[in-house]
Order: sequence, then structure tokens, then C-alpha cells
Amino acid sequence: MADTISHDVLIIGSGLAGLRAAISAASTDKNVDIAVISKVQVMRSHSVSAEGGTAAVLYEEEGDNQESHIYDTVKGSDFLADQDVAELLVKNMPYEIYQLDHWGMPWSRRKDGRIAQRKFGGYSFPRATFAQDKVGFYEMQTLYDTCQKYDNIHFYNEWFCTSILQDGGRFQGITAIELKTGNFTIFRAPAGIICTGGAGRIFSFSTYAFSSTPDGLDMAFRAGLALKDMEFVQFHPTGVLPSGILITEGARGEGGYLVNNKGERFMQKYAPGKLELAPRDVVSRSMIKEIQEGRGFKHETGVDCLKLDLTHLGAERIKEVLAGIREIGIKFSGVDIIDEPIEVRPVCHYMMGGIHANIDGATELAGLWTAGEAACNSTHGANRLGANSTSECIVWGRITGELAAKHALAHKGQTSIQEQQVLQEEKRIYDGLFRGRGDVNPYEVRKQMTDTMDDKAYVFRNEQGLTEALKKIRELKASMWKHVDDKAKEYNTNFVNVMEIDSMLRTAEVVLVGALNRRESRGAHSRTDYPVRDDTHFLNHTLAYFAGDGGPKMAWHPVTFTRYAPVERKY
Amino acid sequence: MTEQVIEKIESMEKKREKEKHGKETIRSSVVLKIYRANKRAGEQPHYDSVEVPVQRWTTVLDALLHAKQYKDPSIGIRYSCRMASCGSCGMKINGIPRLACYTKVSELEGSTVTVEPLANFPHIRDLVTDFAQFFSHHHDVKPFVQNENADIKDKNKLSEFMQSPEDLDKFLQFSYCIKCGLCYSACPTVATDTKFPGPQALSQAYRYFIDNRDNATKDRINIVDDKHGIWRCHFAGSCSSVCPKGVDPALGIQLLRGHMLGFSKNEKKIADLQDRLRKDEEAKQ
Amino acid sequence: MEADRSNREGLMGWLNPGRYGWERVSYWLQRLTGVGLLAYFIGHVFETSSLTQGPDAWAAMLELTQTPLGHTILLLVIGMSTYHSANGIRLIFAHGGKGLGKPGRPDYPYDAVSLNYRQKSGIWIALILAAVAMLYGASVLFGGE
Amino acid sequence: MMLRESQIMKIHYITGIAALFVVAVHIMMRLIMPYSLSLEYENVIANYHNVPYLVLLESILVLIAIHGFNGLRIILLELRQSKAWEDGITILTIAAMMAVVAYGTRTIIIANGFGLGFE
Ligand SMILES: Cc1cc2nc3c(=O)[nH]c(=O)nc-3n(C[C@H](O)[C@H](O)[C@H](O)COP(=O)(O)OP(=O)(O)OC[C@H]3O[C@@H](n4cnc5c(N)ncnc54)[C@H](O)[C@@H]3O)c2cc1C
Ligand code: HEM
Ligand code: SF4
Ligand code: F3S
Ligand code: FES
Repeated sequence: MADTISHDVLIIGSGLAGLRAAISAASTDKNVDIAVISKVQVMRSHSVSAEGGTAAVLYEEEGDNQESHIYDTVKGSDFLADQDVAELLVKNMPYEIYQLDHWGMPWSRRKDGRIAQRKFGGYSFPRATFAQDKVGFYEMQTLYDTCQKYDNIHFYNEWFCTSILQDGGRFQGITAIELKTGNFTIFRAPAGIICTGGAGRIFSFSTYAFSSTPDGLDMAFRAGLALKDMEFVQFHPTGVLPSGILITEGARGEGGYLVNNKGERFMQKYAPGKLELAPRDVVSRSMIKEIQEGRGFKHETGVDCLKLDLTHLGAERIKEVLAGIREIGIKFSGVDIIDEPIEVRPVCHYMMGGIHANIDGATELAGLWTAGEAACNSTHGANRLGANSTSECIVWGRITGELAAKHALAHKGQTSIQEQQVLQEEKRIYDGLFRGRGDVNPYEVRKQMTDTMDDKAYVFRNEQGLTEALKKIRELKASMWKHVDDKAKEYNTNFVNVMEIDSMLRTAEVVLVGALNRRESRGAHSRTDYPVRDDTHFLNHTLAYFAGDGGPKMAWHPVTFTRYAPVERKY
Repeated sequence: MTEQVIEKIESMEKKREKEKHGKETIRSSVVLKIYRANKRAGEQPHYDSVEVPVQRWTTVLDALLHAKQYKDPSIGIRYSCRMASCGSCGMKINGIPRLACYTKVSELEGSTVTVEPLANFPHIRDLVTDFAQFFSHHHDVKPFVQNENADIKDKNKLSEFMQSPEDLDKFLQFSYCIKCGLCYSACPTVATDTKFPGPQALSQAYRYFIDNRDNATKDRINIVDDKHGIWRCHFAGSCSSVCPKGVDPALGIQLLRGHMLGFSKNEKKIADLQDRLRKDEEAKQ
Repeated sequence: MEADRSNREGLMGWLNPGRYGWERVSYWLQRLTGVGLLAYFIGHVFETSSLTQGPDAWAAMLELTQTPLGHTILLLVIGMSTYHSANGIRLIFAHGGKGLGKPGRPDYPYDAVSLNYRQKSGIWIALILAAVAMLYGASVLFGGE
Repeated sequence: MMLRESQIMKIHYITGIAALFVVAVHIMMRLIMPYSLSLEYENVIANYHNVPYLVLLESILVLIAIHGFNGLRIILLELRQSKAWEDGITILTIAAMMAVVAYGTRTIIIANGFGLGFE
């Protein structure tokens, strides 16, 4: 059998959630031996791209309050958030912000030396805590650097995890491939946390890093765990053309305007109360409507878009708080936002769904937790508010880290690996993929799949489009693409890509089936054929279980209400 | 307001139109000359040339990925964010360390672009190098705030360390570092000295040294005051000239050394937790 | 961990000043001139030691060194020491963080403040001074009486 | 007698600056009379009988030896990193430095004719 490495806690994924979990587990007890396993080098995780802010209530003396943050989150979610979970998020955040400050986070400051906050979409108070426009980057850096303090955290840079090992309903470890050598290895540990982030690369036009593929989600899915609410995909209003790189909501938080080809601030029509700072689903829908009604621009690539005008903010302010955005504009779009409005278009940005977890981040498998974007403990419901995701990663990173560490201490050294599972997994990836045969280019399959998703599962969806998309995905899945041309063992990214594509196809299918089943419009999921929210039938979470190649088995799961009854959502 | 915006858009569009036909070299394709080797598997170093289509905004990374996807899937390459914030895609492009995702083909001269792995990093395969030593240098400068209150003990008394925008400016620029290793690859000392921490780690030492939340001043100086430490920087400046993020590691290193030579004094006070509470009290009275 | 030297640029990294900026050229010249001066210094100590063997030995040594070749070397030494000293003074200040500018918030396109024109001018001035010193030296050495 | 690297480098900088001054004086002395004349045996020996000049020569010798050989040590240190090599070059450069200083001092003393300028 393959080589084995043993630890107490395995953290899979090293984004904000993973690193926060590592610190939390390491400081819970110094005898807990932690492995952080990531398919990229640890500090290169997608979280570094987060730009605009992290939501927290810091200034109650200035008028903010936690109740309001909870309500904004729940209302933003179109009442699909579990309210106890939202509450937990809000209550924990102030501590996390200050803790990050103590660890060296370069939060932007007010003149009086205190931490600064800015406006963000959907909030009734400026509570996006920011560090210029590189929040996620700085948070990652702070956490990564703080990890250096602990001798009991071990980083496994560039190890691709492929499957979860379990026995008797308990987590026992995982299998992974070391990229550098190509060695297939077993990691065993009594506790694990999946922090593999979002899956936004199943769309072509996407703000995500190339590494944001659903292999972590798929791992859990194949292990029999449910994926929850996968049909809710957030489209961020301002993706730069042609690449899809994000212009942070902070740009609008700082006072940017969205304009159509008549020069109008069209958001006046759609959300007079909040204008550009309405939640993302609202703004994105408004933009697409403007485009459909002929008031859009054409980018030189032929794509429809609108413009984001920041010129009135002035060079000084822009350089001070939106420097990164300016750099992105100049470099990737050829536009200096100081002089000129920039072309933008709604872009795939966040997956509200993820691995089904309870309020503690525990999955259905004992000993396994999940945190961050990969998890769905239903903080965000049908639509996440900007700046609430980094918050979620940090809060549940800490919670799950601590719980997993305690569990690991209680079950130290008690793992049993089922050889059969390992052999099966080896067979799946080596016989099924690595040594597979075929004449279809896997990258072409990926392109067609992501283009299909862009086309049919975008801001507005309908029965016909979704059905066509599902058909197309299933066709692609069945075509002869499963093969790896690169035969080397060492650093075989071709192999990695093929494993990713395999998981992408399965996940895309779950998204589409979920979207087809949800015959209503709620939050980010907007059906032109069912344009209204239907609380009688669909005030429920969607669960999808793996059921072989034929597609997922679906189920419903109740929403937790503790405070607010659903009302119509208006801004 | 409306007219202004339209005017602005129109005037900029004209300007761009002009630029498009002006200075940037617009090509429809480019030849990538890619360094290939996988010594562990016995593949000796050689160069492969691949022609790929390019547009105005195509970056070297885009071009390489196109080559990987449609010409030769076996090209070994490391990348992730494609927006110059993760630090994965450092490589030598036409001989100089750069980020592939941050270098547009249109910015480069000639019709061939040569891409090679970063120098000064052990080679793994093709364009991919091993960062273990680089990371361990970073680890060795203790890149975290040291201060007995660094972990919040009492969750009921929450407050930040006070830090004025000026305090922040002293270290902010050094925390722009994305650990891409370009500086490490360019530095002439690193080229021969394996124990030299390199510009990245040394500038991070300064970043924490000058942060007014940190009070491990002496310890930090002792770490870098070594035969192979900070004194092995000769201000060759190459680190700063290749840094894609404006970290200016050369500056950080010299400033730290200024403190060690007694040219500068570290006047920082530990930003006191109590500071704010005290001020609040005062305000109340 | 045993340090892995593979793929280091090695001496070629030192000897290839053209790729980066003037500061790299300065680094390289400072090194070269330093070593050159040290060699000359050792030679010079040896040269003057002939004094101890009386006027004849000294004259013999002068015959060896006061030649066109010897003067050319001396000229180089003048240039080297002028450059090394002038640039050395700049470097002492720079190594202490003086004259480099202040850290702050860098703006795109992120030109490094430490590679500023004060520093570059320092390098140029050292080069010019070296040239002037060499011209003057030439006039003394080759100019006759 | 282990010096910290910072102390060594401070010495390096100070000896560098000091060397600049003394060398400048040394060269001036060559230039107060026509250059070739300044090299006549009698003139040179005469110099060696002047106590302040002796002090000057000796300090040039020491300062430059320290600065120059330390410079060499730096370069060699950066070339290879192994204990044997590092210890080797430290001993070597110190030995070479001492040898050159000793040899130069011998010249000064003999040229002075042991009279130290009180003839
Ligand atoms: C451009 C952009 C800007 C954003 N801005 C904001 C913002 O301003 N505020 C906000 O709150 N949120 C923001 N978000 C959302 C937020 O950044 C993400 O939701 C969050 O960073 C996710 O973090 P994570 O820790 O869950 O996962 P990630 O950071 O995505 O990390 C996933 C980790 O899992 C690893 N991994 C994945 N698969 C495997 C595998 N098979 N084997 C091993 N390792 C694996 C990866 O290597 C990586 O380390 C933004 C998102 C984007 C795309
Ligand atoms: C005249 C005889 C001199 C000799 C033989 C000499 C020799 C050397 C040598 C061999 C080096 C090593 C080069 C390196 O580290 O890269 C060096 C470096 C240096 N020298 Fe000199 N030098 C002399 C004069 C001076 C003077 C007059 C100054 C300044 C006032 C000076 C300042 C420096 C500086 C600043 C360095 C760089 C050290 C470093 O980069 O760490 N030197 N010198
Ligand atoms: S200092 Fe600059 S070049 Fe060096 S690793 Fe950091 S970002 Fe990269
Ligand atoms: S290139 Fe190297 S020598 Fe110093 S200034 Fe930068 S670290
Ligand atoms: S891909 Fe992240 S820096 Fe280039």
C-alpha cells in the first residue's frame, strides 16, 4: 500500500479558513500535531484575492449594532440563512478583527488610530473592515505569518487531496498526491477539516483563481456527504473585461457610480434606497436588464457591459484606498480609473452552497468538519453580502479548528484505514484517469462546460436553458476525454487538471439539477419562468447526495428561524 | 452629470483608439520559447518553441496556458490567481524575473518570448522551482508580531492597538510582499550564498521590526546580525527593480541596517492596549 | 536541511551587471575595484619593501614599475580608488538608510524609492570623478615635466 | 574575541573612510614635488625620517589591510557555505592581513634606519 503520514488534525486547504483553523487548533493544545495540506503553496490560496472588506460590528458607540448586522445578513440571504448561524457569525466577528489586529494585520486606520470601516452593499452601517483594497491578501499574510509561531503546524505545500477515508461512520484520513514527486500517499488522522474554498471555476467568466475548482466539494460528495444549496451562485456586478478579474464592491462603497450608455446612474430605478450599494444579486440583475434593454456598452471583445465611474473620487483618494483596483484596471483592462470609467459586467464570484454542515461546521461524518467557502452552514442563504465571506472563513476556521483539535486529543492515534478504500481510489485516479484513453481534449471539455454554465446558469435562468445545459454537461461527461497526455510523475499539472475537470463536471451537474428543482426566484437564483419567491414550497435548503453516474439524489432540509419571519425583500 | 460622464467616456475612447494604433506592438501571434527539463525523470534541459495567438491584453501566462491546453499539455507551470496577488507564476521572461500573469506580451519586444524557471531556486520541472529554502528563510526571521498581548486573553475587553496612519505607512509597503521570489532570484548575493536570507526575508524582518505593535526589537536585530545575515546585502538594488508589488526590499534592508549602525533610532512606543481605554476615560470626564 | 545549491546563478550572477539597473553596475564595480585595489595594495607594499635593500634595489624596482605599462596600471588604480572611495561613501550612507527616501504607499507602476535619482547620480558622479582623476593622473604620469 | 558581524562591518566602514583621508594625504605628498622627483631614493628615505609621515604610512598600512582583507573575506564568505571553508577563509584573511602589515612595518622600520627621525 501507499506511504502513510500520520497527524492528529488534517486541514485540507490553506485559505483564510484553513489557516485560521490551523492556528486555532495549534493554540488549543500544543500536543496536537496539525497538517495543513494544500494543492497550491500554502500562502497562494485563492483567499489572497479578496479585496474589499471583512464585515464586523466595531463601533456600537457610533451607532452600529449586532442586531442590525444579523438582520442585514438574513435579509441579504433572502431569508434562507439559518438565523442562529448568522447570529453566531456576527457575535464572533469583533473579536476576530481585533485578534487579527494583534497579530499584525495592517488594517487601514482612521486619523485617531482606530480601525477604519467602509460602506458595503446591503449593510445599514459602514462595517466592512478594510486594509486598502487587499483585505484577503493581508489577512492571509497575517495568518500565514502567525502560523510560523507554532511548531506543531506542518505545511504540505502542493499536495493534491483526492479522497476521504472513513471507517465505521468516522473520518480516518485522506489520500493525496505530492505534486513534486507524484507519490500517492495516505494521511491518517482522527480529525479533519475541509477548507477547500469555492468552485467558481465551473464558470468561464469568473473572479476566482484558477485553483478554485470543486475537488474538495467533490471529495466530500463522493464520500457520501451532502452538498447543500449549490444552485445559489453569486454574480458580482463588477468583473473587469476581458478577464473577469474583480473590481471590489469597495469601489462602489467609496462612492463609485454604475452608468449605462445614456450616462445614467441606472440603479436609481432599481434600488432607490441603496443605489449601487444594494446587495449583489439586485445590482447584477439590474445590470443585465439594462443590457437587455439596449442601454449597455460593447466591449471591444464584443461582450456587453456597463461602466463603473470612479473618476469623481479624485486621484488622491483612489491611490489611497483603491490602489490595487487602479493597478488591475491599468494592467488588465488598459484603463486608469482615475481618468476614465471602466468596463464591467456581472461575473461569477461566490458559491453560497457547499458541504452540508451544522452550526459548528460539523459534517455528517464524525471527525470531519468543514469551514470557509467550501462549507455551507447556511450563513449566507440564497445570497451572501459582500465582506461576510472572509468573516465566515475566519469565524468557522477558529471554531472548527478548536473542535477538531479537541476531538483529535480524545481519539489520538485511533485510526483504521480500510485498504480496500485506498485501492479503490488508486484505481479511480490511475486506471480511470491517468492511464485513461480518449481523443477528446479535456481542456476543450472544460471550456465547453464553463461556457455552457456562463450561458445558461448565469444571473437569469429558466427551465429550458437549464435543461439544455444539463444535457450538454452530461454529454461532455460521457465523451472520451478521460486521459492524461503527460506521462511524467513529477509535477504533472496535466494530471491535476484532469482530476479537477472530473470534479467540475460532477459539481456543475449538481448546480444545474438544484437550479432546475428550485422553481422560484430567491436571492441569487433568479428564474425568469418563476419570477417570485415561493415561501410555501421552497423555503428550504437543497441537499444533493452522490448517487453514481446518473446524477445526484436530491432532498430538502429545513431552514432555522430564531428571530425574523420572512418578508418581502426591498432596497 | 449625465453629459459629463458621456463626454468623458467619448474622449477616453478616442484617446484609446489612438493609442491602439500607436505605441503598443500589436501582434496576432507570438512564439514562446519554453525551457523544458525534468531531470529526475531523465529529461535533459532543452527549449521548445510553440506559437500561440495573442491579443492586446494577453499575458505571458495566458499564452503559456493556451500552449498547455492546445499544443502541449505536459508543460510544467505553477499559477493560480492570474491577477498578480498570489505570487505563483514567477519565472524568467526574456532573462528577467517577472510574474507571467503580470507581463503582457504586448509589453515585450521581439516576436519570441523566452520563458525559463527562476534562477537561485532548485529546479523541479520545466518552469517550476522549489521554494522550500525561500520559505524557510522567511520562517527564520520570525515574521509575526511579538508582544505579550499578541493573543487576546480577555474576550470581553476588546480593543485594537492604536496605530496612526503614519505608523501604518512605516511598514505598510513592506507588507505588500506576495512571496513570489522574484527578488530572491535577482539578488547577486543569493546567487552564491545559500545562507543569506535574501531580500524578501530581510525586508520582512524590517516590516515587523518597525511595526509599533511589535516589541522584539533586540531579538530581530540579533537574528539578522550574522555572517550571512543582513550585512551581505550590498545594495545592488536588483531586488527592488524586479519586485512587481513595489515592496522595495532594498529600502527595508537599508533602513533596518540604519538602526543597527545607529543612524536611526526606533522611536516607536508599543501601541498600548490601554491607550484607547485611557483616552476613552479622558473623553468621558 | 542541507542547502541545495542547484540552479543558483553562481558567479555568473555577480558577473552579469547589465540586466538590472545602475545599482547593479555599481555593486559590481565596487567589488571589482575593491579586489583590484587590494591586489595593488599588496603589490605596493612589496614594491616599497625594496627600499630596505638600498638605493640600487629601489632603482631596479623603479625600472620595473616606472614603465608605460606600470603607469597604465597606476592610472587604473587611480580610477579604481576614486570610484571605490566616492561610491563607497555613497554606499556607507545608503547602507545606513540615508538618502533613500521614505517608505510609504507605493503607487502603480511602483517605482522603488530606493532606486532614486540621488542614488543614481551618486553612481554617475563617482564614475565621472574617477574619469577626471584618471585624466589628471595621466597628465602627471605621462605629461612629463 | 568573536566580533559580531555588525561590529566588523562598522570597522569596515570606518577604516574605509579613514583610509580615504590618509591615502589622500599620502598622494598629496607625492604631488608637492614633480612626481618622478618624489620617487628619488633620497627623497623617499627622507620621508621615512619624518615621524608624522611614518605614523601616516603605518596607519595607511593597517587601515587598508583591515578594510581590504575584510572585503576579501566578505566576497569569499558569499562564495561557498561550509564550516571548513568559512573557518578557513577567516583564518586565511586574518593571517594574510597580519602578514602584509608585518611586512610593511618591517619596511618602515628598516627604511627609517631605526633612528626614528632623530638623526
Ligand atoms: C476576487 C474575489 C474577491 C473577494 N473579495 C471578498 C471580500 O472583499 N470580502 C469577503 O468577505 N469575501 C470576498 N471574497 C470571497 C472570499 O475571498 C472567499 O470566499 C474566501 O477567501 C474563501 O476562502 P477559503 O478559505 O474558504 O478558501 P480558499 O482561499 O479558496 O482556499 C481553498 C484552499 O483549498 C485548497 N484546495 C482546494 N482543493 C484542494 C485539493 N483537492 N487538495 C488540496 N487542497 C485543495 C486550495 O489549495 C486552497 O488552499 C472574494 C472572492 C473573490 C473571488
Ligand atoms: C584604498 C584602498 C581600499 C581597498 C583596498 C578597498 C578594498 C575593498 C574590498 C576588497 C571591498 C570588498 C568589496 C565587496 O564587499 O563587494 C571593499 C568594499 C567596500 N569598500 Fe573599500 N577599499 C578601499 C578603500 C575604500 C574607501 C576609501 C572607502 C570609502 C570611503 C571604501 C568603502 C567601501 C565600501 C562601502 C565597501 C562595500 C562593503 C559592502 O558592500 O559590504 N573602501 N573595499
Ligand atoms: S519583495 Fe517583491 S519580489 Fe520579493 S518576494 Fe516580495 S513581492 Fe516578490
Ligand atoms: S538585490 Fe541583493 S544585494 Fe541587497 S539590495 Fe537587493 S538584497
Ligand atoms: S498567477 Fe498569481 S501571481 Fe501570477
